[in-house]
Amino acid sequence: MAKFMPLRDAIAEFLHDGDEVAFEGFTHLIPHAAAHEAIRQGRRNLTLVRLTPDIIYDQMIGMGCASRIVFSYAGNPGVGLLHRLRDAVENAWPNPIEICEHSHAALANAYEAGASGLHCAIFRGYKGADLPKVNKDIKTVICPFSGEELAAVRAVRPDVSIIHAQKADRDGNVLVEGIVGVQKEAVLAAKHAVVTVEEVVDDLDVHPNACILPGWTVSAICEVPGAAHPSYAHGYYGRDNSFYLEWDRISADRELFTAWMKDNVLDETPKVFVSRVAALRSGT
Amino acid sequence: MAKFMPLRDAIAEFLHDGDEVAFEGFTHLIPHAAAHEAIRQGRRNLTLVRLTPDIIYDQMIGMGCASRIVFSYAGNPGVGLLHRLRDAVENAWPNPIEICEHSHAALANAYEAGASGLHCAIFRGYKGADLPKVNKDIKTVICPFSGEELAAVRAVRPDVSIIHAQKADRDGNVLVEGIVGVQKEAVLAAKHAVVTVEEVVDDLDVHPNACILPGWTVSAICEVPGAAHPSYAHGYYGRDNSFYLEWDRISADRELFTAWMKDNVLDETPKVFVSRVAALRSGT
Amino acid sequence: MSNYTPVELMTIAASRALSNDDVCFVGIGAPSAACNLARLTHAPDITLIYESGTIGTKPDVLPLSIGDGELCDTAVTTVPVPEMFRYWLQGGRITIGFLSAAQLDRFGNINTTVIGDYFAPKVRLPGGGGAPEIAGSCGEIYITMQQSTRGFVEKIDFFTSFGHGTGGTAREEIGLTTKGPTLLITDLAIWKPDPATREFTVVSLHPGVTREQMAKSVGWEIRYADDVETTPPPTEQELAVLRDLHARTKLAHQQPAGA
Amino acid sequence: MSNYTPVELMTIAASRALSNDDVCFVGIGAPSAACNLARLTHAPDITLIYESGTIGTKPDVLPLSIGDGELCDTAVTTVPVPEMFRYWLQGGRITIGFLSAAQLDRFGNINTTVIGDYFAPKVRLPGGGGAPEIAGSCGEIYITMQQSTRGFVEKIDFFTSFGHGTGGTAREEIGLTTKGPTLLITDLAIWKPDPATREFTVVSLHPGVTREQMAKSVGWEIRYADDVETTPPPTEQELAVLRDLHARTKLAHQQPAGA
Repeated sequence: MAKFMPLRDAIAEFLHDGDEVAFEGFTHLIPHAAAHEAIRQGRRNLTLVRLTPDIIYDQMIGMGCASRIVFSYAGNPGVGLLHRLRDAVENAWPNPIEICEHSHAALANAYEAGASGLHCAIFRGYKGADLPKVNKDIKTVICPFSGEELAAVRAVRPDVSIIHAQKADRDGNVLVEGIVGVQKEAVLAAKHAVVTVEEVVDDLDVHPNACILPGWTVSAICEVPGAAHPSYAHGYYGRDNSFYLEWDRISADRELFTAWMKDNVLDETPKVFVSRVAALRSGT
Repeated sequence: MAKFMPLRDAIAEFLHDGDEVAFEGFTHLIPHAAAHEAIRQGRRNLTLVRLTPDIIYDQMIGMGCASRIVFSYAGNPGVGLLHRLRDAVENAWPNPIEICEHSHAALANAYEAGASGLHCAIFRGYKGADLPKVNKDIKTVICPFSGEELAAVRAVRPDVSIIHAQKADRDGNVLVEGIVGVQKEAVLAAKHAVVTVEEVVDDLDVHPNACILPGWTVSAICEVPGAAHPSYAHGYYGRDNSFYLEWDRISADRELFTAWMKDNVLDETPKVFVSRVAALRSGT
Repeated sequence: MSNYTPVELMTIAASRALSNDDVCFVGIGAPSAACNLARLTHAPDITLIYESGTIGTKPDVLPLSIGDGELCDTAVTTVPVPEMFRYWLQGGRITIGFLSAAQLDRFGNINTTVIGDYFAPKVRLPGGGGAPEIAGSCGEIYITMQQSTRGFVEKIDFFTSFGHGTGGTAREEIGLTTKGPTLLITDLAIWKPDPATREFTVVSLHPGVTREQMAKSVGWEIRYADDVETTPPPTEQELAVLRDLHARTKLAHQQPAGA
Repeated sequence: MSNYTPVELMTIAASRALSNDDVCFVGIGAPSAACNLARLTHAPDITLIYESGTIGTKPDVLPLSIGDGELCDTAVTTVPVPEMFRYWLQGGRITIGFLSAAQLDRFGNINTTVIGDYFAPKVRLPGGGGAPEIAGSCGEIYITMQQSTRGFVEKIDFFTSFGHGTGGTAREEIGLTTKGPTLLITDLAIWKPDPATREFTVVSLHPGVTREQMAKSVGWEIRYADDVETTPPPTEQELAVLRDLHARTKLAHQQPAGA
C-alpha cells in the first residue's frame, strides 16, 4: 500500500546499492528529481534499465551510479549522442559499464512479460540483426502452430521501478496520462515502485479506462511538482527542448559536466524543480 | 477506411457463410443488433468466436447459423445455462456443433496474439486441467530462460469481428469506453471489422488514452442506437437484467424459442433496438 | 440469532475469512456476496477485482453478471480483459480467488465443464471461464458451494481446474507454486485441507448440523479434524448488512436499470 | 526554383513518395519533416505514427523528440509503447517505415549501433531503438540519408537492422515476408533496389548533381539505372510549406514551451 513520504526518504528506503532499477518515462514524465536524489545519496553499482537512457541516465552514469545498463536507444532525442554514456562505454569513465542492449520492441515486450509474471516474452523481431549475437538475453522459440521462429527475450523484473506521474489521490491511486510509455509495465514488473507526482488531489476525476496504478501496487508516493524537468508533464508544463540542446554542450566535457552536476544536483534539493518548470507552464 | 453504411448492407458485404466471426463484448456492448441481422440474412456454417457465448450466440446457434464455436464460458451470466447451446451440443439441434473450448485467459491471450500478428500466445495456464487433452489448439512451449513449461494457444484471427461501441466521429474513429473487454483485440485481429455505434458525432471529445479504434482499422460503421440490448452501453443505457432472467424461460423450449425469434428478430429490423432501451436510459 | 438460512451463514462465514489487505478475484453468486459483505463490515479497504476488468470496485448492489455497469462505475479503474488475465491474475497480484463447482472432489479439484463424457456429454455445463488460471495463479483459493451428493463426488468427470490433484505434493509436482484450495465453506460446514494429505477435512460444523446430515450430503467418507468447532452464527450486523445488500440487489435486477 | 538546399530536396522528394493511404512509422529528423510536408501538401489524410504511441498525429511544429507533447495533443489516440510495437507495428498495420543510418551498405543494411568492435567500440552510437523491427514489420522501408563515404560503406560494422542482406532472396531466406528497403533518398539522388540483385541503383539524380560528385560520396562502385532521370526541383509550394514548418519548429524549440 502506497506510503506518502518525502522523496529523500523514499529513495533511501527503496533504492539500494546494487539494485536493478528502472527510471521509466518515454520522453514524457521522466523522473529526473528522483534520479537526482539517487545521485545525491551516492547510489553505486546500479543496473539501470530504460528504453531510452536519455539525459537522466547520462547524468547517473557520469556520476558513477551504474555498473550495468539495459537499454534500446542511447541518444539525446533529436539532438545527438549521450556523451557521458559514450565516455563510460568507450573510455570506462568514471567506471566501466556493462551493456545489455535491445531493440525498443524487445525491451517493451520484456517489461510486459515482467508485469505479466513471466520470465520471457516472444515476438517477431531481430530478424537478420546482430544484437542476438552479443546479448545472451535474446534467444528463440518455435511457434508450435506455424513453425515460425520467434525472438524470445528475458523478462525485465526490476528490484525497483521509479516513475513520475501527474496525480495521486489520497488513497495512493496514481494517474499517468498522455504518452504513457512503459510506466505501468515497469511498475507492475518491479518488486517496489516509487512514484513522484505533480500533485496529490482528493479525486482523480478521470474516465473509466485511464491509466491508473492502484495504490496497493505502489510502495511510495512523493509530491514533487516539476519533477520531470527537462522532460514534461502533459497538462502541467511543456518539454524544455532548449535544455536538451544545452545538455549536448554541458555533457561533452567532463569538467563542465562535473561542475554542472555539483551546482544543479548535489547542492540542490527536490524543491528546486518547481522553479525550473515555472516558465514552461502554459494555459493547458 | 471505415465506410458508413446501413447495418443490413454491412452484414451483407462483410459476413459470409463459412466465415470465422467474433461478435465481441464482455457482458458490456454486446452487438445484438448485428447478430440479429446475420440471423435474418440466414448465415450458415459460421465459426463463432467469443469468450462468453451468452444470449447472442444462444440465439445464433438455435437459429442454425453456426457449425463451430470457440469459447471459454458458455453460460447466461448470473442466471444459468444456455439452453440452445446445450441443445446443439447434447442433441445436435438444430444441427451438430463442433466445439473448441478454452479458458478466459487462453482466449484473451489468443485474441491478443491475433491483434499482434502472431500465430500463438504463451501464458502460464491450464496446469493440471483437462482442456489441453481435448483441444488441439492448446500446446506447450518451454521458456528458454527459466525452463518453465508454459501453455501456448493458437491465435484467434477471425475473418470478421463485429462489435458495438458508444460513438464514432465523422472520420470513422471509434470510441469504446467502460468495460472494454477484448473488443480492440478482436477488431485488430480480424481481416474486417463491422462496428455498430450508438451515435455518430463531430468530435469524440475524449482524453488521450481512451480506447479508440482509428477509422482506417474498421471496415464499416453502422449507427444503430440501442444495438447492444439486452446488454448495455455505458453512458447510454443500463443492462436489461430482467431480460437475461426471462431468456432462461424463452430459450428452455424449442417452440417458444422459435416463436420468439420469429416475432422479435426475423420480423423486425435494426430500428427496433432504440425502443427496447428507451426505459433503460438513465440520467448518466 | 437463529433466524438465518444455511446459505446466509455460508456467505457470512466466507466473508469472515477475508481481510482488509486482501485482493480478491470475485466470481458471481455467493463469492460476490461474501466479498461485498466483508467490504461493508470488517474489511472496508479490501480490493475486489472482477474478471471483466474492473479493479477496486465497490458496487452498491450485487452484479447479476461479472460485468454489470455498476462494477465499472464504482471501480478505481477498468482494464481490458487480456490485461486483467496477464498483468493482474498471472502477475501474481491476487491474494484470494473464489471458485465454485458443479462437481468437487475431496482434494478440491473442480468440474464445471461436463457431466459425462466430454465429447458426448450428459450435461454440458458452462465450462471454466477464468477458473483454470484462477486456480493456478491466485495466492490461495476459497471454494464456496452447497453440499450435495451430486456435487461432492468421489471422482469428478472432468478436471476444469486443479485443486490438490491426488493430494500431497501434487501441486508442486506439476509446477504450481501457489497454495491452491485452502478453505471450503459450505451451507453446513467449514473445511480445510489436511496439511499432509491435502484432503479437505471438516474443521467446523455450522450450528445444529450433525455428522449424519453431513454424511448424507457428501459422496465420500468424510474426515473430521480432531477438534471440530461450531461455526459462530451470524451476528445481527452481519445478517442485516447481507440482507440489505440482497434486497437492494433484487430490486435493481427486477426493473429496467433506468426506470 | 533553384534557391534550395540539397537536404530540402531530399525531404521534399521523400514527401512525394507518400500517399494519402499510407500509414507511416515516423522517425525524428528528415522523415518527420517529409511525412508532415506530405500531410500539409498532397496527402492530407496520411496517417502518421510515432513510436512513442501517438497514432494519427498532426503536429503543427516538428517534434524535437519522438514523444513531444505536440504529438499526443494532436493524435487520434495515444497507446502504451508495448502496444505500439505489438498491435501496430508487429500487427502489420504500417505501410511505410522510415529509417536512417550511420552506416549503410549497397543492400540497404543499416548500422546505428557501433563503429568498430561491438565490445570495444571506436564510436558508441545510439543503437537500434525501433529500427530492427521497423525493418522487418513495415510493408516497405524508405531510407533518407545524406551521402558521404563515411556513411555509404562497402561493409557495415554491425547489422542493426536488416535490409536485403547479401541481396537477392536473402529476406525470404530468413523468413521475412515484407519488402524491406524499396527507396533510398539522399541529398544527391534517388535510389531503388535492382529487382533481382536488390542492390541500390540510382534512378534519379538531383538537378546539377554529377556522377563524379556521386562517386566521391559513396564507398562502393555505384550502379546506375539504364535511364537515369533528373529529380524535379522543389515547387514553390513545397518549399514554402517546408520552410514555414521549419521556421515554426525552430521558434518553438528555442523558447520554453509555455513562454
